[in-house]
Amino acid sequence: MIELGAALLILLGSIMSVVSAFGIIRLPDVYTRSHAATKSSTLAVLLSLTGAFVYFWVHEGFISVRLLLGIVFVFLTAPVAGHLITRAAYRGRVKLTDNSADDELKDLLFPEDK
Amino acid sequence: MNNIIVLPLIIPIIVGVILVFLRPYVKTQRVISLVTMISLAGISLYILNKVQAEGIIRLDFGGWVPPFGILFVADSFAMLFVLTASIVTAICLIYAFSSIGESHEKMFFYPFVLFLVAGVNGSFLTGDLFNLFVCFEVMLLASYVLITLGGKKAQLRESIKYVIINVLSSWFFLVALAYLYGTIGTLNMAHVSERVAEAGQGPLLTTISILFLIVFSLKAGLLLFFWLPGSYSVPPTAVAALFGALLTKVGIYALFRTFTLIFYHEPSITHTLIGIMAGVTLVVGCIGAIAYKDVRLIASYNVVIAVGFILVGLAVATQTSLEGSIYYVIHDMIAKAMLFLIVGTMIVLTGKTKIDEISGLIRNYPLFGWMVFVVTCSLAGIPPLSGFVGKVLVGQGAIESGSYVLLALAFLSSIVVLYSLLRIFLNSIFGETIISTEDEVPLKKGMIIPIVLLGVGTASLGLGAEFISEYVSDAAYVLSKPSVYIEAVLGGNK
Amino acid sequence: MFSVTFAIILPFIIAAFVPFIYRRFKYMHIGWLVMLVPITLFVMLAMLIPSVAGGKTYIHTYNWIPSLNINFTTYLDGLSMILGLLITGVGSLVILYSIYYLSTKESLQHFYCYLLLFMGAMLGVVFSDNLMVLYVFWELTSVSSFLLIAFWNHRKASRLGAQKAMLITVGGGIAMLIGFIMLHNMTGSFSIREIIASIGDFTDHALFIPAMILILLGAFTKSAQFPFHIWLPDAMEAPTPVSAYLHSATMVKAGIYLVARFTPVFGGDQIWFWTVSGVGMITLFWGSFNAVRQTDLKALLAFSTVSQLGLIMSLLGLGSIALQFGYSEDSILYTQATFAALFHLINHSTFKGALFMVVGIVDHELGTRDIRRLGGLMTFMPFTFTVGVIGSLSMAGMPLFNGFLSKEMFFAATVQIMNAEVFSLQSFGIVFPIVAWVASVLTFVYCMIIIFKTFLGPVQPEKLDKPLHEAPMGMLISPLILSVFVVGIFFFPNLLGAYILKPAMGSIYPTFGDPANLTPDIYAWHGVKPELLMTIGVILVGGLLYRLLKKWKPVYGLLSSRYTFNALYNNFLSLAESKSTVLTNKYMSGLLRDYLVYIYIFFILTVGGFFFYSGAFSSALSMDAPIQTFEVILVGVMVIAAIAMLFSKSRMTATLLNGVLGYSIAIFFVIFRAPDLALTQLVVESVTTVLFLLAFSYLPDWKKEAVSSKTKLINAVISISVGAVVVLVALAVLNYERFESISTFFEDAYELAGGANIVNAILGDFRGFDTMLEVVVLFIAGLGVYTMIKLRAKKEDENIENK
Amino acid sequence: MKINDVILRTVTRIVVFIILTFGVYLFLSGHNTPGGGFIGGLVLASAIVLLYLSNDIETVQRSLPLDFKLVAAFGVLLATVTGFGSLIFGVPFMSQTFAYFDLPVFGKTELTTVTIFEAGVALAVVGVVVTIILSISEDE
Amino acid sequence: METLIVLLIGILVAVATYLILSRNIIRVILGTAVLSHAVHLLILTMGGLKTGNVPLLKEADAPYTDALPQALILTAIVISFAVTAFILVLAYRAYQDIGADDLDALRGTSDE
Amino acid sequence: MVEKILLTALALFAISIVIALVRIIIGPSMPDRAVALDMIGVNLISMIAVISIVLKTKAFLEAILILGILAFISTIAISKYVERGIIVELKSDD
Amino acid sequence: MPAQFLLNLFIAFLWMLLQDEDELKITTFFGGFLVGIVIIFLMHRFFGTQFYLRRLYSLIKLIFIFITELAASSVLISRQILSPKLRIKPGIFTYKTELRGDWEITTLAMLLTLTPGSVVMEVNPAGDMFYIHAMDIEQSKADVLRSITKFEKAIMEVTR
Ligand code: NA
Ligand code: NA
Repeated sequence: MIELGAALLILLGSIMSVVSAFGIIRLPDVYTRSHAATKSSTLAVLLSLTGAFVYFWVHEGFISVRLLLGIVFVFLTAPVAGHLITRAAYRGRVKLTDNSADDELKDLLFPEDK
Repeated sequence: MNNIIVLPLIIPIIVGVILVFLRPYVKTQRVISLVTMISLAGISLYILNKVQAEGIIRLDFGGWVPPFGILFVADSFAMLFVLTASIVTAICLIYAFSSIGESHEKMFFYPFVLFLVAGVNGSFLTGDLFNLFVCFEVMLLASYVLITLGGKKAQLRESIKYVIINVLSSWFFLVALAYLYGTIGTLNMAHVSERVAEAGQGPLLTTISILFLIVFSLKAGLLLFFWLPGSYSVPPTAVAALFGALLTKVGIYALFRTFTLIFYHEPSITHTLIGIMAGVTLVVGCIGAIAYKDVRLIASYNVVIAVGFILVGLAVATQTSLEGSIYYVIHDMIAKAMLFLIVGTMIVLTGKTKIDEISGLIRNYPLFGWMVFVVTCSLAGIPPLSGFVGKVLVGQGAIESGSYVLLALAFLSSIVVLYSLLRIFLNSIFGETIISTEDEVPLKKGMIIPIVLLGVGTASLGLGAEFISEYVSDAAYVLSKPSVYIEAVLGGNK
Repeated sequence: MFSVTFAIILPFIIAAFVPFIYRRFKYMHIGWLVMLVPITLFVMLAMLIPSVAGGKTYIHTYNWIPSLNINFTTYLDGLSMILGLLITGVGSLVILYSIYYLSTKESLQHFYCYLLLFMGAMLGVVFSDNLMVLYVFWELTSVSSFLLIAFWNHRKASRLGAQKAMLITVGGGIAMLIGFIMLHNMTGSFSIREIIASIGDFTDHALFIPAMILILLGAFTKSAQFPFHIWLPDAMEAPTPVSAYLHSATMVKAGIYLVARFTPVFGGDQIWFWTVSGVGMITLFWGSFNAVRQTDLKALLAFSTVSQLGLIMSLLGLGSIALQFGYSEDSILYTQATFAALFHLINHSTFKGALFMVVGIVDHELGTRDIRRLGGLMTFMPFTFTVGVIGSLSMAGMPLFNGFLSKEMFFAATVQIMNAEVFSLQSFGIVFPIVAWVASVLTFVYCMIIIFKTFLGPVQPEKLDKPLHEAPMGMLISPLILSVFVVGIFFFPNLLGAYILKPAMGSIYPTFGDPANLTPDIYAWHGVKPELLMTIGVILVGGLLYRLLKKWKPVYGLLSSRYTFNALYNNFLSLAESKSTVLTNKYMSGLLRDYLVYIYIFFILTVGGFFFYSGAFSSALSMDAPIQTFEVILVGVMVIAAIAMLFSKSRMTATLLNGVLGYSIAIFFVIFRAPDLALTQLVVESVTTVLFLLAFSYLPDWKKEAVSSKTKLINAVISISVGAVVVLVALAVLNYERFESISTFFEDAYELAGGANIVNAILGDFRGFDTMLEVVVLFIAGLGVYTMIKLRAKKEDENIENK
Repeated sequence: MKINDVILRTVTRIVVFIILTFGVYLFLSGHNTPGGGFIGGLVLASAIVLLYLSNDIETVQRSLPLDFKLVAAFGVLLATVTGFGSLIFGVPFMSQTFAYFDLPVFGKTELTTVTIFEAGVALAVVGVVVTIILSISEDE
Repeated sequence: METLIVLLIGILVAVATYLILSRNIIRVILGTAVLSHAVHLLILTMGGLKTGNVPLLKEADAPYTDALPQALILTAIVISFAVTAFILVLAYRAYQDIGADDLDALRGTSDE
Repeated sequence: MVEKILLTALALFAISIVIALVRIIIGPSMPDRAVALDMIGVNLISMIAVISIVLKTKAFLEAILILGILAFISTIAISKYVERGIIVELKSDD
Repeated sequence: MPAQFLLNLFIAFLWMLLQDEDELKITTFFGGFLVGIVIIFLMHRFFGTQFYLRRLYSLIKLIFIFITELAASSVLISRQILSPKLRIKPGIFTYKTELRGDWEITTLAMLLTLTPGSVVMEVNPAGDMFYIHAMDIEQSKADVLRSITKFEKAIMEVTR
């Protein structure tokens, strides 16, 4: 029964994953896409890892430290990755989508563009 | 215990690594590396005699009996290669001492040479096909580095081609291994041979054997030699000499091993193909050897010709012709090293590379000039220098088996070799000197001594052919009787 | 037998010491010392003449490479005795002559070193019984001849002449070597004696004729037979003592010797007969024909030598027919051709040696040998003139000189051969006397040219750089001695016949019993026979032609110089060089792509070609493992990523796609139950990507490739073919009834190696050796990267080597 | 505005230790579970690479003053010399031995010469990977 | 599965070959990388796929999948990594000194 | 039942990868591709976890952590490359 | 603080020795550790500092916040992705924090990144100003400003 729960957790994760994948196609610029990647995608992987963790715990009575570590690791690094990519994008002069509202960084980084 | 036969591989590796720690101490590095190579020659000679006395020696690494583990197999064929390689390398090292320059020496030149030797020796000794691949890679990586060492434009330019082509050939090797494993299910060469014999070398196995043929031909410069002239022309002289002496020989060794031990059941296909390739190689090699005025290119195409010649012995595949090829390989390792050292020295002395820009060197450097003459005669197979015996035996084998076209091509090539090298001799060694005594670059002792040593080597190998004849005929015997090798590897434990 | 071996070895030993002695005694002409060598040897050999004449032979074997039947076997019999005496005798005289000819300013140590080298080699050729050893010395004569021709190597003509001589003679030597090997394959022996003894069983062997032709090639090239004669005139670039010694008296006789030596082996065969006598005849004619047109005395002598060698060669051919008949009264008649050959061999050495020395004297004293500048020397150089006339008349076959005797015998032999009832000689035999006669007429003409244009007629001091004077006496001794022989032999020919020629006949016809039967008495006068009439005709017609020389000389103009063999040789070489450059440059384009294309095409043709040709393809899907949907999708991912790489506009994209490929493969490693692989693949892929990025900092982004669509198409075809071959073979392999893998053994890893991870146990233990070497590979790469970055070429180094 | 890498550096500080520990674990456990000297070494190398990525060469060198060429050389030496041990004991080259020992804290522990061999492999890998990356990065 | 993977290998090989035949050195290097992927898969496939459990004795029961090809691939991976690193550096060093990443420019002056 | 769900999940993850791959191919900017690559890595982690369940083995759990580590390192490297052109600096700016 | 932990370890070790078993067991050690926790909790005032597990509790709480934020933002993004028409107005805004020190700033940045609709793009060199990209600037700005104090407090509970 719990196994089924774990499986459903995983299924949820996979759906989440497809949604976020869909997001990086649909969203208009790299910044918005990185939202999809850093959040939905991270959640998806956390879900499936948790599912696996639960499965192994229940099914084989095995507490996988490696899985736990993996979860922590993803958790720790995903936001940093998002931060780094968007920063790089901005400094690499990737444009924000046209309907973006404010841009408080522009003047600071590229004053000459005015 | 047969551990001694791993020494030709492991000693250079360990010493090479130790020399990395001794980086600043150039003199120490020189002494150690030379001593290493000389001891290796001694050890190889000892093993060779031991093989002679006790038969083929094998060493199962980790004690895992064949066909499960990796093993080294020392037979006379392998040991003759190892021995000659060690001697030639030692001599090239002496040349390097006075020519390579401290900047190279401090950039791990000696370790790289030793690693090259390790890879070469490993390739000769291994009895496992995948391990052969790994040994090839050791040798190749070392050769990659040695070609580029110094970072001159031409070196960078040619090494790219050399590396890429070799990467491709390594890839072919792995594909061939994959196919072989998929069919035969084993890697031990003796075991592969046994199973191929058991299954019969059907069309599929023959296809796979052709793939191996391509792989080793790329290494040997048999027909697929496109990488060779460029990459042998650019590295420092001592390295070029090592390459000229050693690199193609590994491919040649592998071709002989594979097509005598494993894929010998369909000679009408495989050996005919080898014969065609050898013939074409001889022809295009000859054409190349007279096409250029650059001494390095002339030397390089001479390498190609020799490969064709040696492979005629395998294509013919009688015991006599195999014996001839073995004599010829040994001769060629010595004489080619000598040729490349000479060519390099000419460039050092004159700063020029083309024969029509160099003239009359014999007036400035008489001994050197005569060495050029010796190497010319030696490579042309003029007796009693060393090329002669191999030539005669290959000829005998070719006649025995009725391979007259190959016979004709092989022997005609000697004339082209003679012509191509006489061009150097007549244009650059003879003639009016262009160097006044004031401008004369002194010919260092360290440069002429190795050349003379090799010259003495080629002469004494020719005159003293009887001294190695027992080893050579034993080697050819094992090649022509696969069962001897298989029995030594798989039959019982020693 | 010590003395023969000693004879071979001594010159080499002295040759080795010459440079040292030279340095010691700078002020003495080293020739005096060197001369002792041939004199000593001549005396030694001469002492053996009686016993050899009595039919004794001397043989001794020293082991060299016994396992290959190659041994140092010396053999002295009548035939080798002739050559031995010539080599040492003429050798002594030539060295004596050279002492005056070459000043101490020349690099004498080299000259005498080469000369001794040659002498030893030549003795080796004639005294060797083992064919391989004979070959060794044979090539050594070519080598030493090369060095002697190139003695004045600062002159380009010397170098080219030397090269030509070496290429042709060594080439012929190689052909001969094959012939020798064939003989060995037939008879199992390298010993000439043994081969002669057993050859009867092999005359029908398939190799018999090829071996014969190849050996003849060696002989013909060495003896400057048509069309290989072209090297000999160019060899005249050598100092005249060399020309006299090597290129008239001895080395060129090596081919003659070889034919004589092999007459008992091949003689009696139709092909042998026609080839030897035919080539000899052509050479005879062609040499004499060309000699007439020469204006350089030395060149004239060179062509005359060619011609005379042809004469001797043809005689040997004619004489070989005797072996066809076996020993009988009639066949003895045919052996007389051989007898004449041997006789003329000696005679030619004497008169031609003398003539060369004369020309050398003229050249040396007057600074020219161009007959257009010479004339009337008789009064100023009486001794030289005397020797010159003796030599010329002997060569022309005039009585009172030894040439007359052998020439007469030659005519007799050509007439005699028409009687033979074999080899279609009844119909074609007539050619021999005709050619012989025509050639002799021409010979007469050029001999007259030598006498009249050099020694008689008007003096032309204005055309000479030096005053007219006789040569020093020392220089004249040798030619005078030779001319004494020229005359002496005419008067006492039978002394020569009994002691020298008889045993040689025995060597050539070993089966004919007592050689005395084959040794005729030689008479200057033997009645009015066809040969005498022919000689008279020669004098009459020859005299006429000489008078009318100006009238008919334009004939030579008809022969375009473009179609001579010489031109052929030169054109061939230059064409070979230029064409080979073009050809090699064409395919060795320096472009990596081209090389790769060759390799791929070779792969497709051989592997793919054989695979289809042999019908090795087979496939069955049934044995496949099951597939899941996600696996198919992943395969799709890889395919898309791979193909997208081809179209990526930026290297970064391509690199990332490669990363995707790598990661996907890791997943397949997971699916295929290879955990260690998956781990490694993941890490390596990432590190590789990092490396790419690191390297990209130093490289420009890639531009759109300016490649023609044809190239693209070729690339695509090759790529698809390569992929297809790999796939098809792989499918066949999958369907192959496979042997059981050895890897079940490794499943006991825990007991055997104490590890539960089989892969790790294989890597660390079963195949730990691979792992060790793999680490070395990695280490070399790491160290190599370091050196590549840290060690850079200095600018000044670049310029020297890499143009 | 200058780049402020505070987030990256801070996270790296934790992450590097996780990776290092994991690397050692992979190296030690390779005998029975996936891992081994090679992978262990690669993971350790990645940790160091991560340090270089998030800091700069000077900084890292200060806290990790190693000549990685020599580390690699030492590793190779270790890997080859274990093979050499067999020569002394008169068994075939590269013979590995293993035995079980009771150790305090660790309990029944398997000790094998393979471990030394693999340590060599790991060191060589770390040394080489870092050498390559440093050499390229230091190039001007 | 085997057939599918073999087809995949074929496509990878074709792509790699096409890349290797191009003029840009980076493309060539990427080609060799793809080639190594293909060959690793090939070795594994030739040993048979999914024929047993993971080759960890404490982890799973017999039958085990063939472990030998896995070990071989591991070695091959390492070697191709070493070579790739070397070529990459070689490529950029050549660019630095010769100023071209185009192989046609690396042709070299042919003699005469 | 469980297995079916898991296989479906695997297929979904694989589809995500395909979609991300499309983003890598079409770009347009390098950070876009980096984001997509990161996403592929994360999906692969999930897939390994699920495959481990399907194959009933713990052999691949290390791979999960490794992949996490490497996806992170790759992302850093790529972003640094995009941002600065160099990924390892000789000296810090300050 | 580390002193408390060391002491705890010591107690656990002592406990293990006191059991006087045949071999050293990890379970015994763990038992000792639990005993130690109780002891130290009772005595922590003597150290003059907070009970060290208290911080652990704060940490867990922080992680919990992380997870909920992550879940919430995922849902939000999914909704936006899946909505038939994209009605978002992205943009970049700044936020000045009171937190100091690498750890605090990093944690906050990570939290903000996981907050629905926002990603921290830059931190100024002084380390007190975040430049945040918002998926939908109106909503995100409000969200961030609403929850940021909560975050800062949670972080400070752990670090200070
Ligand atoms: Na020249
Ligand atoms: Na010249």
